[in-house]
Amino acid sequence: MSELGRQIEALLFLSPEPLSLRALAEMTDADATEISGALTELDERHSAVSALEVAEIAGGWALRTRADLAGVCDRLRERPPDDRLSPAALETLAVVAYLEPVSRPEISRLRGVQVDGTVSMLVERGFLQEDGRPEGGGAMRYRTTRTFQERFGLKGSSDLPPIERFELTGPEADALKARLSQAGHMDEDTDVG
Amino acid sequence: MSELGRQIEALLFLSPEPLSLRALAEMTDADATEISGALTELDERHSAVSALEVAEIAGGWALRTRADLAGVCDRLRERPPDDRLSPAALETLAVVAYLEPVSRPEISRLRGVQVDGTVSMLVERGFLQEDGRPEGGGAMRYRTTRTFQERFGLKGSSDLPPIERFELTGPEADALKARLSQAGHMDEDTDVG
Amino acid sequence: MALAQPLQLPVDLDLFQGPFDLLLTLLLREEIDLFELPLADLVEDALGPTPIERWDLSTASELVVLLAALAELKARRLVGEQVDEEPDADALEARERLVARLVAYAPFQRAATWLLERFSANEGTRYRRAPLGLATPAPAPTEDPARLAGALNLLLMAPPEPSLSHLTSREVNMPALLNRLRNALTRGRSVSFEAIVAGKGVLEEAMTLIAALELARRGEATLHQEQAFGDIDITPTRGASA
Repeated sequence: MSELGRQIEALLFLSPEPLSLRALAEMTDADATEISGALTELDERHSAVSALEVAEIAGGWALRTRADLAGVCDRLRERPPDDRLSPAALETLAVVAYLEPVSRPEISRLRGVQVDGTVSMLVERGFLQEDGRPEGGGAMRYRTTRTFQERFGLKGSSDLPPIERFELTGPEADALKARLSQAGHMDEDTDVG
Repeated sequence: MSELGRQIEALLFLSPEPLSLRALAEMTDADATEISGALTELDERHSAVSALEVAEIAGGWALRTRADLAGVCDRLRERPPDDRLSPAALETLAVVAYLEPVSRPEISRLRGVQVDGTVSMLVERGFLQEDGRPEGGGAMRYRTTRTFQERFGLKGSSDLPPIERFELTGPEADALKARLSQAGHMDEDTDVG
Repeated sequence: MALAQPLQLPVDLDLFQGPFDLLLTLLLREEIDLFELPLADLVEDALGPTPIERWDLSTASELVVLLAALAELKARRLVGEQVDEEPDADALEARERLVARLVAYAPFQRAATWLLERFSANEGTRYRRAPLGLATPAPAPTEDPARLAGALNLLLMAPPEPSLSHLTSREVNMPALLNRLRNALTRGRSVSFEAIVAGKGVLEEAMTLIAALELARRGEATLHQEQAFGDIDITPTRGASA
């Protein structure tokens, strides 16, 4: 492996957070193209047999253990007892991820529920963080964290599918409206009460 | 590389401290002979080209960067840590600076969010310190430190810019206003609303 | 990747996360009969003191208005009334607003499903979290561990036998010296001390002197020295020698 590859491996190993191309370039006195090449080389060397892999994640590059080793890793570092996320938590995360920075009242209005507890829980678990209040005052706004990006395997805060992809299509939205208009007017035959 | 070798690589990679043969054996359900064999195998795989080496150190085994890479590793260590204050930290510091001594529940009520984590972090970073509990019991109160004053270029705890607008209303707000004026941070007749 | 269908949410009252879930279920899963829904319980749960997420009050009230209108329509139909007219204006308005909000919110519900897939897919990977300070690389060695072994080895070595070379290279013993002196005295009237010890070491010289003094003490010889540090004549006592 090249000397630059070795240097990058050492840096990714030591760094407690993902390192950007720029940070890697600064520390190794190499340019971005050379860094990219060395990252590829490093990934190839690891891919064959290693427990580790090179990943682009959360705004930078990191070494991490491969997914198939989760079992033995958990024996070293116990996972938090409840690692799952409720639908409420996932929907709140989705709202923040697409609209950040966004305040609790704004999330509440969109979701139709009060989200104080859910937001606090997500802050506690490190998926959301406070992001200041708007000029002129107002509610604290929130954004997603690097931990969120790591846990969801996102390369950065913009590594989300465009929201348009999730929108109801015109016909879907129309169908919804039509169904609602018909509600209460169900066909007598199907209506068994 | 053997599956056991991969497991051990993952464990050594994740562990912040050296792992004993016994700990490795327990986590992988292998015996000491197998572990030793896998360590040798792992070391051989790394020895040729890697930035990392398997080292027996301080009563256990660890992955670490090789000595010849100390230079680039030092550059990572010397990178200025990102010690900007988060919006949450800044707002919490502001509350404490103007109202000190003040307890976590009080900060929490004013900010409308849980502040335990933020306060702990600010104590750890030396910006806040404990200031005892009130006569008759109650929550621990906090005040800002000399480090805080140095960081913000303040001559003393009363050397804060005056509060010029105060728009909150209600009994709690009145108490808050009284407290701010008593501390000399706000004029009695500051514009309400 | 298949998009989650917000129109196909599971029907499980425990899973209602908010008014929109309920609304969708009501509208789009016709097999749920309005009268089978424990509406009062739902509303109480949603607005009560201990829900995980209390319903937003304005959303909840719009939903209740709509549900009441639907329930009324249905009740009238059940008792055989001909029901052609639309629900009242409040209900219509609530319906419009709810649909608009539902359409606006649907993308986030679908995005949440996408996130859930990512969450599961990335469950296995783990990042190293060792603080930088702990991950000390091996310092470049400045000392050779062989020096440690060398230092200890010095302590563990047996001490060398003390050298006797500076003492004498030959055996020297008093009886042999006495016999040699006696033999010399039988051959002549007197012998010179210096002649006897010529070419001998310091030790042998000293011991020869002691042997001579011993012969004098035993009365076998007399010693005579002309001047200090000069030669010593050793003369056998008459009749003493055998």
